[in-house]
Parts: sequence; structure tokens; C-alpha cells
Amino acid sequence: MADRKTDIGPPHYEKFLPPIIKANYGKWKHHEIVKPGVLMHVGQSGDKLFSVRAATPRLVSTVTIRLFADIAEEFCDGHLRWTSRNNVEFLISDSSKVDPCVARLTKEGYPVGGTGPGITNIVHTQGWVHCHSAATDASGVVKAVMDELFPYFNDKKLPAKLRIAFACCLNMCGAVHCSDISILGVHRKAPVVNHEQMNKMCEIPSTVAACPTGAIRPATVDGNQSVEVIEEQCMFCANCYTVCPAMTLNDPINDGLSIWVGGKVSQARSEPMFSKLAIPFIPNEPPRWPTTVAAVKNIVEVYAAHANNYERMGEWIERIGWPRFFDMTGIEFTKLHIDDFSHAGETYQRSVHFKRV
Amino acid sequence: MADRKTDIGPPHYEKFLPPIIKANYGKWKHHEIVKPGVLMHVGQSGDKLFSVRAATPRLVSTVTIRLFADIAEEFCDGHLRWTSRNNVEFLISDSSKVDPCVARLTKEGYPVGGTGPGITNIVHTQGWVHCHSAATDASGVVKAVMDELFPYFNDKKLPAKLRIAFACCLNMCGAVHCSDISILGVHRKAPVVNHEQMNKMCEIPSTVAACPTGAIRPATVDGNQSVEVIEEQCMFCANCYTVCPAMTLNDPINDGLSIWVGGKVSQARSEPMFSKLAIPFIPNEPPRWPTTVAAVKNIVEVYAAHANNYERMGEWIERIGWPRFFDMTGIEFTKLHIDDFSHAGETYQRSVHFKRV
Amino acid sequence: MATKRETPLLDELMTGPWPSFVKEIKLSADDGKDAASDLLGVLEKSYNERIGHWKHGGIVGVMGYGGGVIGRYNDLPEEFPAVAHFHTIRVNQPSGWFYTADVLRKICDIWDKHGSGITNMHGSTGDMVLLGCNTDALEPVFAELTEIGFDLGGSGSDMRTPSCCCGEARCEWACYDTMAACHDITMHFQDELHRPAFPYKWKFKFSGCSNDCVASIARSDCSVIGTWSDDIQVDDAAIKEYADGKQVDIAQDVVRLCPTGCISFDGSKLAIDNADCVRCMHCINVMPKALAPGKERGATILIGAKAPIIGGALLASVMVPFLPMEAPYDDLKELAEAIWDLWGEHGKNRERVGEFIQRIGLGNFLEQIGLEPTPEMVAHPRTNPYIFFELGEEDGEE
Amino acid sequence: MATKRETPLLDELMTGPWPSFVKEIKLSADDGKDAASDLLGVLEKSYNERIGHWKHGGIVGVMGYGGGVIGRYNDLPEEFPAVAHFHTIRVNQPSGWFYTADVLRKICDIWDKHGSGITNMHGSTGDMVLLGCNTDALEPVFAELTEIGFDLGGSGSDMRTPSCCCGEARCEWACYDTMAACHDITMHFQDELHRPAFPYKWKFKFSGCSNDCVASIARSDCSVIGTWSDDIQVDDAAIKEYADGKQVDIAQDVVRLCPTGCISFDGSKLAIDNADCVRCMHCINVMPKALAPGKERGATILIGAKAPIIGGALLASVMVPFLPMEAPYDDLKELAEAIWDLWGEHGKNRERVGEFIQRIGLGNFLEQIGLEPTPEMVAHPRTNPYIFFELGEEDGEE
Ligand code: SRM
Ligand code: SRM
Ligand code: SRM
Ligand code: SRM
Ligand code: SF4
Ligand code: SF4
Ligand code: SF4
Ligand code: SF4
Ligand code: SF4
Ligand code: SF4
Ligand code: SF4
Ligand code: SF4
Repeated sequence: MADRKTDIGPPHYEKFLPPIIKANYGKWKHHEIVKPGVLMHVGQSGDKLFSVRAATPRLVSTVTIRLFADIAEEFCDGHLRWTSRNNVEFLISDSSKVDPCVARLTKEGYPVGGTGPGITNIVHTQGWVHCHSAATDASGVVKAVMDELFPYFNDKKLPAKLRIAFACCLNMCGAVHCSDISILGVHRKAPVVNHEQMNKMCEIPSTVAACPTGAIRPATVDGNQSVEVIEEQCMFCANCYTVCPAMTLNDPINDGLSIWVGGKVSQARSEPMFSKLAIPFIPNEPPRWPTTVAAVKNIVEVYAAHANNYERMGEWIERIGWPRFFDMTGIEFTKLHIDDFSHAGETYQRSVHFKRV
Repeated sequence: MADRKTDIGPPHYEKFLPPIIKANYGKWKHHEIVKPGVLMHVGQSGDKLFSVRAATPRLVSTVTIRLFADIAEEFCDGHLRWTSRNNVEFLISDSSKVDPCVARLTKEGYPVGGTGPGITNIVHTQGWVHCHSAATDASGVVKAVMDELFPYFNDKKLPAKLRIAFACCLNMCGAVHCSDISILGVHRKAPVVNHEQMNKMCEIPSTVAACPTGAIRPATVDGNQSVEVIEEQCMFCANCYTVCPAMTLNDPINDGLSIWVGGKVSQARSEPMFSKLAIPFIPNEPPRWPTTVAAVKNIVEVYAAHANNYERMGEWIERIGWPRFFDMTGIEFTKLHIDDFSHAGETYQRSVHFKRV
Repeated sequence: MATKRETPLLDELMTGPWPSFVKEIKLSADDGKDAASDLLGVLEKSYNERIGHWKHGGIVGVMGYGGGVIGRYNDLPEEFPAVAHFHTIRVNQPSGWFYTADVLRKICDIWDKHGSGITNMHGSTGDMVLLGCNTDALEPVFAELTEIGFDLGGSGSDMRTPSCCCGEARCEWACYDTMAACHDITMHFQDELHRPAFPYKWKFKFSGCSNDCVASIARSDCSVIGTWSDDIQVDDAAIKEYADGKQVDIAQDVVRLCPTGCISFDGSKLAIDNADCVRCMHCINVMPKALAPGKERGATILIGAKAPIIGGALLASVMVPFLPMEAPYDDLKELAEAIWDLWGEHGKNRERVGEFIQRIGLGNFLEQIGLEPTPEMVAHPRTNPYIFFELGEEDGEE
Repeated sequence: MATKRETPLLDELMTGPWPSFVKEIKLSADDGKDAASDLLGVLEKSYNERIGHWKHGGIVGVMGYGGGVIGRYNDLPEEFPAVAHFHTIRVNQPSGWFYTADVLRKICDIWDKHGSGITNMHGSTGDMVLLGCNTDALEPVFAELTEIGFDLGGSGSDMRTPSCCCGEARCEWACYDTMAACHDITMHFQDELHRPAFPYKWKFKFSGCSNDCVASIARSDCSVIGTWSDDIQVDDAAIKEYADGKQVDIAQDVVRLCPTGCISFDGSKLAIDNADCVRCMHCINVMPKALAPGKERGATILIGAKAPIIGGALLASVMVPFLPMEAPYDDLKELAEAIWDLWGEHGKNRERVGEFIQRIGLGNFLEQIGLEPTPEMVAHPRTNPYIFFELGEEDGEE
């Protein structure tokens, strides 16, 4: 135990940088997208670095990581990196190796793409693969959606980058609150309380306090110290469940997905924007979630047909106005779309500056 | 009593319309500002109506109203109206009477102006003339400010309309929450409770409930059922005083004025905007409030020198950014400028899209 | 004869180019009004001490009415007996504040007889405010006012005196007859105006276009703003004149400033992409001879503006995107009544309707008053995921 | 050898052009991992029943650390014994997610030996996530990881694993060395990373410019976004080339889309009014060969982003408008520590710093951490008049 190593932190990144990056570090001049999935960065020195970006399902086996290691060794002296959106990039300094590398990745089933104005990998979360809180599966929905949108990953261009994010519950571990399109797992049934376990597994006062709407109150049920939920006051946030395992919201019929649009993070042109509700609920339809896939595709296609160049989803909708967004996509606008949370009033239309359908 | 008339409502406006208006009602074609304070409206018929707009102090004696009646009879068959900003307008159909009417009004001390891009009358309230709630006088400040800004009423042009509003307490009976420049009376001392009168004059529970910050709690003081105020929690809104006369905030030293900028109501170009805090506090300085007058004048002059045509105060500030507004006007930015009320977070700068000084 | 008081501080406000309210009070004092004279005294005292001398009003008014009078008492009745009582009477102005010399004199006669001779032309809600009289004077003033065809305005938790811009009477931009609508609504709801029965005040204001010359979107619980549903009318010949003239730089002053960038101009012809226009009025304001609102006219109805007390100021928000405004304005009346019913039943004491809607949620509010939700009512759909799903039959609970 | 399970539903996700996570789990199962095999079984069941089968995690971890492991248990341990425990280990990635084939294989060796063979490359916070192992495996995995130079990431109420864009390593726009900063901060705050002692989680993210390729403004309590304080660098010759070329329509794609309209272009020369520029990056993004960030570089520090639970999502807000980002980043460290001290003492349990600031007020917060308020920190000054005046000496109480 004396030599137990702790707090060593991650290894220094420098160890893993290819020589061309070390030589040009901080001295890049410009870049271009040579073809879908292939970036060329040019240094002030004139050096050229090619990055070949391949899709991954994020959930990868060690078998596949070893495959990537092999490919990296074959084409770029073992140098690779992952991106902030779960793609893998092979860092090639010898231009003649670019096409073979692309071909090999394609053959292995890890297609190359995701650069420029189009759709890249979906930031997502655990779903039924690992999380107790999930209202849906994550990887399955992502796979089904990306199969359908695949042309936008490696071939077809969109007006601008279109970032999709996915989270399986309102904790939103994917950045779904600020994405062009977000898919979010939602519960629609108030928590079911396990009255026998309640007092053993949870602190009742902190469980009561966890509810933002005050829907939970202490109660004695069948002789157990427990809590009761005022169902009409529940907005299915699952904060109680996070704090107390004895209150589950998971439900096979009433769990499902919602679709959000128009968020962004980058500050290019417009300030960052939150995603806004487009479709409040779609049932879980494993294994291929056809309704969700069709809904996402519809939004992408309407956007693709109508937005201007460089116009992100949210910028486009701001330009045409929400009435026309709902009209053009054929999505129904309902009471549920109208905010009723704490700052709801800030979302009401407080001018006549709305655009007509 | 049998013939007591009630609920007859106001007289029908038609009785008071001059013939030229009756003839062209709903059929005006366009207008122009012939000279400061004189509008010419042209009907589809070709008829021309001249409106001569004169300043009033709003608080007018019947002596003066009779004077206006005489003037109206002399120049326009007795037809006149007031505007939504307390100016009086003489409605003349005979163009030859315009100049004499202007001359007469000027001579009587009711100068003509207030049209087009400039400053018109100040919307204001009662102040020490009539209201129990006032932190300052209304009419006096308005008079002092307008004396100083007078050139902008009848002579000098500004980039756009500049609307000033005044209210003597946070009830804001003038539309100070949406004006280019607002002057607002503020209290800075927590209410002083008259413990003896408290229980006689007020309902204690509703007084406690009236406080938005929960600063008031029931207490027995010197044997009286009363309330106490937690001073640090008081934000001087006077809502308790509105509900309960036994809690006064009026204070000779700590009452005074604040200055707000950048609000608007019209939807021309930009959506309506709220006024924002520029100067948190200026002491009451009767009879001519020199510090307040100078502060307002400074803002007007900086705006006049830098804004583009058609750019209202708020539009100008939005374009140049708040850092530059404070820099250019020399006004100090302090902690008090940062919102800390219920939606304060919505006012934080949540992007890097700020302009540098 | 009114006492002559020394007012050295106030006298400093007698000079300068702007008309002086002190002069006005003196005019009344010199006209023999004791109240005016004492008011000068009180005010001079306030100017010296930097504090007001008015007390909270009690409940005073005219018989059968719950509003229209603001009670006011002085805290130094011995020193200033003529303003010991100093109530104001709110007189409902005629639509658009049009008067004749004749009728004004009649009002002056009444006020000279019973009151201080001092008025506000007008109060910020729009009433003619008769400023300062004794409790005894209230009934006679009321009786004489009704005799000449005037009535009181609102105060307290009632419908307040509606007001409007001059609209079609003198403005080429009015998209509906604001004065007619204001008068009709005022007359129709006389009971609501005179007998406070709401949770709090309710204000109607009528503007003929989105220039909003009565500040309705900021200051009224129900703001009726004229607009159009077809295309802006363009007079090509007049555009050409503007283009040739010197006063307007069409590219700079119009095209560039259109908030949606939907105007194009090739040097002689101007084209508007009306689908993108938000009817802000700017282009029309700049070129009134060449541009005009469309022909299909009506109004947008917005609900819920108010000053900050106590939850913070609100602008009104869209409730009906487009309503043709034709007499007898049944749609508008029904809307108001539906809202009053709901707010009357569920609103808290001193809760303005704008706050009430925020508390119960706009979606629930619409459902209760029977309006379909539409995207025009929101700046954008919700961003938070806290949806109160209401499960229906088809959702089958387990 | 892992059990072979029938997975007809999951098998439908083996087809299609996008790489299949089911294939990945099967690869591990075929590679002999019982856990992978049982995971397929659990998941197939979930696909059938439309419900998850994981239970709330208990407190599991490695000795001396409070974070880095997410405990997870299956609710059908008899049916799926190999995933009865199925904890994940968060391994702190190297800055910028750069690896070599070599080091990846070493990690695979460890995970093949002790775990499910399944990973997430990477988790949404940025960690390498080793997905699923037994409680017993935790210490050995940890020991072997440290042996090859890796350590755990964060979880619970601690500093979470910082992450950064590739920055200067591969991007011409990086305004500071994101990877160096990320590494330095990670190393400096190892204790805060491993031993939860905050009211709630704290995330650092580093982006080299306002394109924000790690979504820092939306997803981190402390977002460090590269920027510049002088003028955009313009290469006139390169502008000319863009103007002559076909790919970019400078007027349409650049000038028109600049959010502040501060660019002008006469057909060959481009001029930027830098005083009005908000450093949004758009023009630079469109013409990377001709435009570049200024030479005086550093970062804007923003505080307080978070997902919606529970008060609603927040974007980070400006705390330091411009900070030169030079090693050893003392200013940034001091800022973080000052905030941690205050939030640590006064923050509520599970209150993110963004919520904390809103609760106590940004003004008070600044005062406590010793920063001067500046107008860059707010979109605009307050609109409500509810000012907590603090009377000083000079204000003399009566
Ligand atoms: C590799 C990566 C950073 C990393 O360290 O991993 C990266 C790399 C680049 N980004 Fe990014 N961005 C990366 C995630 C992001 C993200 C984060 C995210 O999506 O979660 C954003 C914010 C997205 C948002 O706003 O929601 C992002 C917003 C941008 C933008 C702004 C686009 C816009 O107009 O809004 C640019 C500029 C551009 O594309 O012109 C940009 C530009 C670039 C450039 C061109 C920078 C450069 O000169 O090298 C790189 C290639 C872009 C491309 O793929 O077309 N990058 N970029 C990330 C790749 C993710 C992937 O696998 O697809
Ligand atoms: C007479 C009056 C209406 C009434 O029924 O009483 C009126 C009359 C006109 N207004 Fe107004 N406005 C009147 C109060 C307002 C108000 C209300 C207020 O100030 O409280 C506003 C909203 C102000 C705000 O946004 O804070 C108002 C915002 C406008 C605008 C929009 C200006 C802008 O660019 O934001 C226009 C258009 C313009 O001036 O080009 C306008 C235009 C006009 C026109 C040109 C309309 C017309 O064709 O007749 C009238 C003459 C304008 C002038 O004086 O230059 N009027 N106008 C009011 C005169 C008040 C006064 O005595 O000075
Ligand atoms: C006379 C007048 C001011 C003036 O000098 O013109 C006035 C005077 C008073 N207002 Fe007002 N308000 C007057 C127009 C307004 C307006 C402007 C408007 O109507 O366009 C507003 C802002 C718009 C709004 O309604 O929100 C206004 C917002 C208030 C408020 C705050 C209401 C709120 O919901 O925020 C109060 C407080 C209250 O109601 O308890 C208030 C209360 C008062 C009281 C009754 C004082 C009180 O606490 O009881 C004042 C009596 C003063 C006096 O002694 O004469 N007054 N008040 C205006 C009415 C004259 C008229 O009938 O024409
Ligand atoms: C693994 C990961 C998702 C993934 O599949 O990638 C994850 C998984 C969990 N997150 Fe997360 N979060 C993960 C990144 C995020 C992010 C994204 C980010 O960091 O950029 C967010 C949104 C940003 C933020 O911090 O606000 C996020 C916001 C949450 C929240 C809501 C926190 C809030 O303040 O709103 C919770 C709830 C909680 O903390 O109790 C949560 C809680 C959880 C828990 C621990 C579930 C819980 O209730 O205790 C999840 C464990 C799942 C499991 O069984 O493995 N997770 N979580 C991500 C961490 C991997 C990594 O270390 O790289
Ligand atoms: S989003 Fe919810 S269900 Fe999904 S991983 Fe995060 S906490 Fe778990
Ligand atoms: S899910 Fe959310 S709203 Fe519903 S009871 Fe739990 S904590 Fe309260
Ligand atoms: S603003 Fe305040 S002090 Fe002035 S009249 Fe209105 S209620 Fe009275
Ligand atoms: S003035 Fe306002 S904050 Fe202060 S005690 Fe009274 S109601 Fe409360
Ligand atoms: S609101 Fe419109 S219609 Fe009414 S007076 Fe003003 S400009 Fe004319
Ligand atoms: S009314 Fe406003 S939005 Fe419409 S075209 Fe004219 S300037 Fe543009
Ligand atoms: S954030 Fe900026 S510096 Fe970092 S990779 Fe993206 S574009 Fe380059
Ligand atoms: S960075 Fe953005 S704001 Fe600055 S000049 Fe370029 S486009 Fe305009």
C-alpha cells in the first residue's frame, strides 16, 4: 500500500501528439475540408496535417479500440484522437495515406464524414444500457436516427452544421438543452412510491424538499413512514427519484421521447440558444423507433429545403418565426408547448413583431 | 333622487369634432410637420388640417383652461384637444390662422413644439402636490428638467423621438418602465412602523403578506399587536405602505430620485423595451433639482451627439453596448445596477457578444 | 379671498421657458380659491422639508359608485384648513380628448364653484382630473357633471377609464376606429367602471397602429393595437418622389432599418416581402406619402401589461393575433368577459391579470377562457422539459 | 465462454450504415466477456418490455477517492448474474483526447482482464468510460491504470473531469493553449477532483474560441472561451483571392451575416469596425485564409452553466471579460478558489454555482469574491426598481 499511486492525474497529452502537431503547435495557418470527413490543416510552416474523421457508436468494445489502434499504426504511426462528439480521428501527415485510410475505415464499418455543414455524431447518454433513470434507450435511438440521416453525415450538405443530442431523462447528460435537434426521454407518470422501502432507503425530509413543485408530502401509508405524491402537481422531473431510489417513474407505456429544436452553443453570428419544444411526446418503439426517426427526418428535411446558407436551425426558425415552423413541419402546436415553469412569462409574445404563417 | 343620473358615461366624442375632421374621418392620406409644433394632415379629399401643439404644465387652473377656450374660439371655432402627453392641440382648418395662433400661445407662455424627433411633454404624476406615497415632487422636477431641455421641444432636433416620463414612487403611475429617459422617485429607508396605530389602521396578516421579500413579520411591540421589519430584507418598494398607512417610508434625507434609460413603447423597428437603471440615486434638491437636471441633460447630449437617425435611446444603447454607454456618459456602474430581483439571471451576460469600451 | 402665502422656493419655479405649474396654482389662488392658496403653503413646506404632507385616503366617493374619487387628507389640517380634505375627482374624458371651448367652460364653471380650480389635463390613465375638493363637494360636482353629460372615471379594483389615440380622427395610419371602440367599450361596461368588483384594476387602451401613441402595450391590461393582415400598400409614384427628393435616404433610413430586412429597393422601385414583415410601422412612418398599412385591417389584442408593483413590470402579450374591429365589438367584449369571469373567480386580491396568467400558466388560461393556443402567442415554445402531461384515454395507464 | 443469447430485437440494430453498438457488445461477448453477454440479455429484455433494469447505484469506489466510479446494480441478478454489479469507471482522458495505438492497447489489456470489454469513448463530460465491472475489480483496475499513467475522473459533488477542444494542437483559431490549461487545472486540483467536498458538481471546460467546440458555455460551471482584445487580423491579399474565387460571396455570406453589421466591403477591400465587433467568429470561420483572431489573445471566463435540473437550464455568464491565459494560470485558479470558498460555505446541497449566484445575487457574489462589477457582466442593467440600497456614512440617517 505504501506505493499506492494516487492523484497522478491524466498523462500529459504531449506524449501522444504526432510530430507534425508538435512542430506546428499554435502555429496553424488555415484549414480546409478536403472531402467529407477529411480535414486538412496547413501550418505557417507549410506542413499539412490530414485528419480523417470516422463515426463510432461511442459504445465501443476493446476489440474495436484495438482495431483503431491497428489502423492508426498502419496509416499514421499510431496517432489518433477522439473528438468532442465521439468520432475518432486519424492524424495523417503523409497525404498519400489519406484515401487508403478512408477506404479501410469504410470497409470496417466505421464510415468517414461528419465535417462541415451537415450532421455529425449524436452526443448521447446511457439509456437502458446502464442508467437507472432512463425513460428510453439511448444507443438504440441514436443508431436508428443516424441510419436514416446517414447521407447528411458523409455526403449531402445542409445549410449549416446541424448538431443532434440525445438524453434519456431530464437530467440531460447529453447537451440537449442547446442543440439544433434534441431527442429527450420523458416520463409521464408520477413516481410510484415503494412505501415499505421508503423509510429505509431514503431520508423523507430531503425527498420532500427535492420536489420543485411541492408535490411530495410526508404520509403514513399502511403503517409505514413514507410520502405521498399529489399527482396533478407532478411534472415528471424525477428529481425525487435521483434523491430517493424508492420513488420510480419508469413506466413501459407512459415513458417515451420528446423532440426539441433550435438550440446552439457556438457564438457564430447569434448568441447561444436553448432548444425549444417541438414534439412533446412520442412512444417508445424499440427496436427502431420509427415515429421518432420520421419526426427528426421531417424536421431536417424542411430545414434543409428552406434555410439559408450558414443558418443554423435556431437562426432559421427565428427568421421565419415559430408560426411558420409549425406550419411547414406540420407539427401541432398545443398547450404543452407553452411554458409554465418559473420564468414562463418571459416566453410570451410581448410585441406584435410576430410573423404570420 | 329619482332623477339622479348615473352610468351615463362620457359624452360622445363626435360632438366635439371639428367639421374638417368629421369630413375626413378615417380618410386621411398623409401628414407632415410644417414646423416645430405644427402638424399638417392632408385628407384624401385634399382638405388640410393644421394642429398647433402647445406645452402645458398638465396641472392647469380653470383660469388657463378658459384661456385655451378663448384661443380655440379665436383661431379654430372652439375646437381643441389634449394629447396623450398633456399637450394641448388647436385644430385649425384655415391655414392663415396658424401663425397667429402660434404667436398668441407663445405670448401667453404656452410655447408650441413637441412634434417630430425631439422632446415633448413629460408624462408625470402627483408628487408632493397630492400623493401620500411620493418620494419627491413631480411637477417641480418636470418643470426644472423641461426648462433645461426646452430647446429640444421647439427647436433642436434629436436623432429620434425622446420620451421622458416621471413617477414619484415605485407604483410608477407615469409610464416610466418604458421610456427613453425616466426619472423615478425612490425611498431608501425601510418603513417606520407606527406601532400604536398599526392594529387599528391595518390588517396585520395582509400587511405581512404584502411584502414581496418577506421582510415583515408580526410582532408585539410595547404591548401593541404590530409588525416588525427586517431592514436588510427591505427593498423599499412601499407595497406595505400602500396596504397599510401605519408604515411610512417617506424620509427627508433618504428619499430622492433615480434615472432610467432606454425604454420605449412603440414597435417601430424594435420591440418595446423596458427602461434600465442608469443612476440609482440623486438626493432631492428642491426647488430646481440641479443634479437631476444635469444628469438628464448629460444623457440627452451624449445621445444627441452619437445616435444615428431614427435611433431611439434604447436602440442606440443596444447598438453601442452598455459598457460604452457608461463610459461615454461618465456614469458609474455599480453593484446596484445588477438585477437581483426574481428573474435577475435573465439579465446576466450569457454570451461573449458584448462590445468593448 | 385666499390667504397670500410667501413661497420663495416655489417662486423659483415661476421662471424659465416651460409653463409653470406654480403659476397655475397661483392663478387659482388669485382667482379666490383658498384650497389653491393652502396648497401653495403645503407645497412650500414640502420644498423646505423635503417630504410630502398628504395622508392615505379613506373611502370617499359618490353614492352608488365605488370608484372615481381619490380621497386625500392633509397631515397639517390646522395649518392648512382649506386642504384638510383634498380629494380628486376623475372625470371620464371623451374619446381622444377632443373638446370644444364651450364644454370646457362648463366644466370650469362647476369646478370653480365647488373645487380648488386646479385640474390635471389629464391624468396618466386618461381622465380629466379635478384636483382637490372637500367631501361635501363630491355629490354636487357629480350631479352637475352628469347634467352637462359627463360621468366619473374609474379607480380602485374596477375597469379603469379606457383611453385611445386620436386614430381615424386625425391619423392616416389608424387600422381601426380607436375612438369609436374606446367609446363603445366605455359605455358598454359602465357597471364594471363604476363598481369595483375585480381582484384589481383593469385598463383598456386603444392604439390605431403599433406606434402605440397611448402606450397601451406597457400600460394596459387589455391593449388593442391596430394592424393589418394583407400587404403594405405601396404607391410607386410616391416612392419615386421620395427617391428623387432629399429628405429620405431610402436605403439608409428605410431598407437598412427594417427589423426583418424584408424590404428591397433598386433605386426606384421598392418591394416588400410581406410574409416577413412584422408590421412594425417603421417604413410607413418614414414615408407616409408612399406607404400605408394594408387594406384588411383590424387589431392585435394583447393582455396583461402593468407597472412593476409587485412582481415586476410586464408588457402585454398576444392573446388574439388578428381581430377585425367592427362595432359592436362583440368578440372583444366576450373575450374581456371570459377573462373577467376566470380572473374574478381565481385571481388573488391585488393580482393584475398579467400576473394571474403567469401564475396559472398561459396554456391553462387559454383552456379556461376557451381560446385555442397558437404559436403567435409565444416568442418561442418552452425551453424547459417540465411538461405537465395530462394523460388521456389513449395513453392507458398500467 | 460467455452464454449465447437470442436477441431478435437488438439484431435489428445490426443493419444499416451507422456503426452498431449492438455489434460492439456482441464483439465483447464473442471475445468471452460474460458481462457483455448478460448485458445483451438485459437489453433485449428492456427492448421487449420497454423499461430499464438498472437500480440506483450504491457507494462504491476506490480507496481514498470519493469519485470516479458510478455504482450500478441489475434488478434481475439471478437471471443476469454477470451484470449483477455493473459499475462504470471514469478514466480521466488526456487533454484533447489524443492517444497513441500503444497506450490504447494497454488500456484495453486492463479492461479485458477485469471488466466487460465495453467502453464509452467518451462520456459526455469527457472521460474515457469503462463500462461495467464487478466491485472486486475496482481496486485492481485502478492500480493498473495508475501504473500506465492514468487516473480516475470525477463524479459526485466534486470537480468533474475538465475537458477542452484540441485548440492549438490542430486549430488555427485557438486564442490560448486550451490543452495546456486543461491539463494544468486538472493536475492542480487533483484533490478537488477526487474528493467530493463541494455542494454539487463543478465542471471546467476550455474552448479556444467562441465556436466553443466543447460546448462549454452550455455545459460547464466554469467556461473558458478564447478571445482577443485587439483587432481581427485581415490579410488583404487573401481577401482579394476570396473575392475573385467562387466559394464565398463576401457580401452575402460575410458582411450581411455579421451580427453587428460592422464589416464593410467595397468589392476588393474589407474593413472591420472592431469597436463594434463582438468576436463571434463568423467572418473568420467563413474566410479562414484571410481573417484571424487578433494578436492580443486570452479568454473570457464565464460561470454557471448547467442542465435543467432543477431550476431550469442556465448558460454560463461573463465573470471576467478578458483574461490573458498564461501558465500557471494563477488568476483563473484564484478565481475558482474564491468561488469555491464562498459557494462551499453558503451553497445549498445540490445547488450548482449558477443557481447559487442567482440566489444570492450577482452583485453580492462579486462583492464576496472581490471582483469589481462591470457592465460587461450584464446584458443590461436592472429594469425593476427594487434596489437594495445600502446606506453609507454620507447618507446620514435621520
Ligand atoms: C474536432 C472538434 C473539436 C475537438 O476538439 O474535438 C471540432 C473541430 C472543428 N470545429 Fe467545431 N469541432 C468540434 C465540435 C464542435 C462543437 C461541439 C458540439 O457539437 O457539441 C461545436 C458547437 C456546436 C453548436 O453550436 O451547437 C462546434 C462549432 C463549430 C463552429 C460553429 C458553427 C456555427 O456556425 O455555429 C465552427 C465554425 C465553422 O464550422 O465554420 C467550428 C469549426 C471547427 C473547425 C473547422 C476548427 C478548425 O479550424 O480546426 C474544426 C473542423 C470542423 C468540422 O468538423 O467541420 N466548430 N464544433 C469537434 C468535432 C466534433 C465531431 O466529431 O463532429
Ligand atoms: C398626438 C399623439 C396621439 C394622441 O392621440 O394624443 C401622437 C400623434 C402622432 N404620433 Fe405618436 N402621438 C402621441 C404619442 C405617442 C406615444 C405615447 C407616449 O409618448 O407616451 C408614442 C410611443 C412612444 C414610445 O415609443 O415610447 C408615440 C410614438 C409614435 C411613433 C413611433 C416613434 C418611434 O420611432 O419609435 C410615431 C412614428 C413617427 O414619429 O414617425 C408616431 C407618430 C405620430 C403621428 C405622426 C401620427 C400621425 O400621422 O398623425 C402624430 C404626430 C407625431 C408627432 O408629434 O411628431 N408616434 N406617439 C400623441 C402626442 C403626444 C405629445 O403630446 O407629444
Ligand atoms: C392620478 C394618477 C397619477 C397622475 O398624476 O396622473 C395616479 C395616481 C395614483 N395611483 Fe396610479 N395613478 C395614475 C395612473 C397610473 C398608471 C398609468 C396608466 O394608467 O396608464 C399606472 C401604471 C400602469 C398600470 O396600471 O400598471 C399606475 C400604477 C399604479 C399602481 C401600481 C399598479 C400595479 O399593478 O403595478 C398603484 C398602486 C396600487 O394600485 O395600489 C397606483 C396607485 C395610485 C394611487 C391611487 C396611490 C395609492 O397608493 O393608492 C395614486 C393616487 C394619487 C393621488 O393622490 O392623486 N397606481 N397608475 C393616474 C390616474 C389618473 C387618471 O385616472 O387618469
Ligand atoms: C456517463 C454520463 C452520460 C454519458 O453516457 O456520457 C452521465 C451519467 C449520469 N449522470 Fe450526468 N452524465 C454525464 C455527463 C453529464 C453532462 C454533460 C457534461 O458534463 O458536459 C450533464 C449536463 C451538464 C451539467 O453538468 O449540467 C449531466 C447532467 C447530470 C445531472 C443534472 C445536473 C444538473 O445540475 O442539472 C444529473 C443529476 C444529478 O447530478 O443528480 C446527472 C446524473 C448522472 C447519473 C450519475 C445518474 C444519477 O442520477 O445519479 C448518471 C449515471 C449513468 C450511468 O449509469 O452510467 N447528470 N451529466 C456522463 C459522464 C461521463 C463522463 O464522465 O464523461
Ligand atoms: S440522461 Fe438521465 S437516464 Fe440518461 S444517463 Fe443521464 S441520468 Fe441517466
Ligand atoms: S417527479 Fe419531480 S415533480 Fe414529480 S414528485 Fe418527483 S420531484 Fe416532484
Ligand atoms: S407614482 Fe406613487 S407617489 Fe406618484 S402619484 Fe403614483 S402612487 Fe402617488
Ligand atoms: S417597503 Fe417593500 S420590501 Fe420593504 S417592508 Fe415594505 S413591502 Fe417589504
Ligand atoms: S397609434 Fe398609430 S393610429 Fe394612433 S395616432 Fe399613433 S400613429 Fe396614429
Ligand atoms: S412595417 Fe416594419 S417590418 Fe414591415 S416592411 Fe416596414 S419596416 Fe419592415
Ligand atoms: S473551439 Fe475554436 S479553437 Fe477550439 S477547436 Fe473549435 S474552432 Fe478551434
Ligand atoms: S467576428 Fe463576428 S462580430 Fe466580429 S466582425 Fe466578424 S462577423 Fe462581425
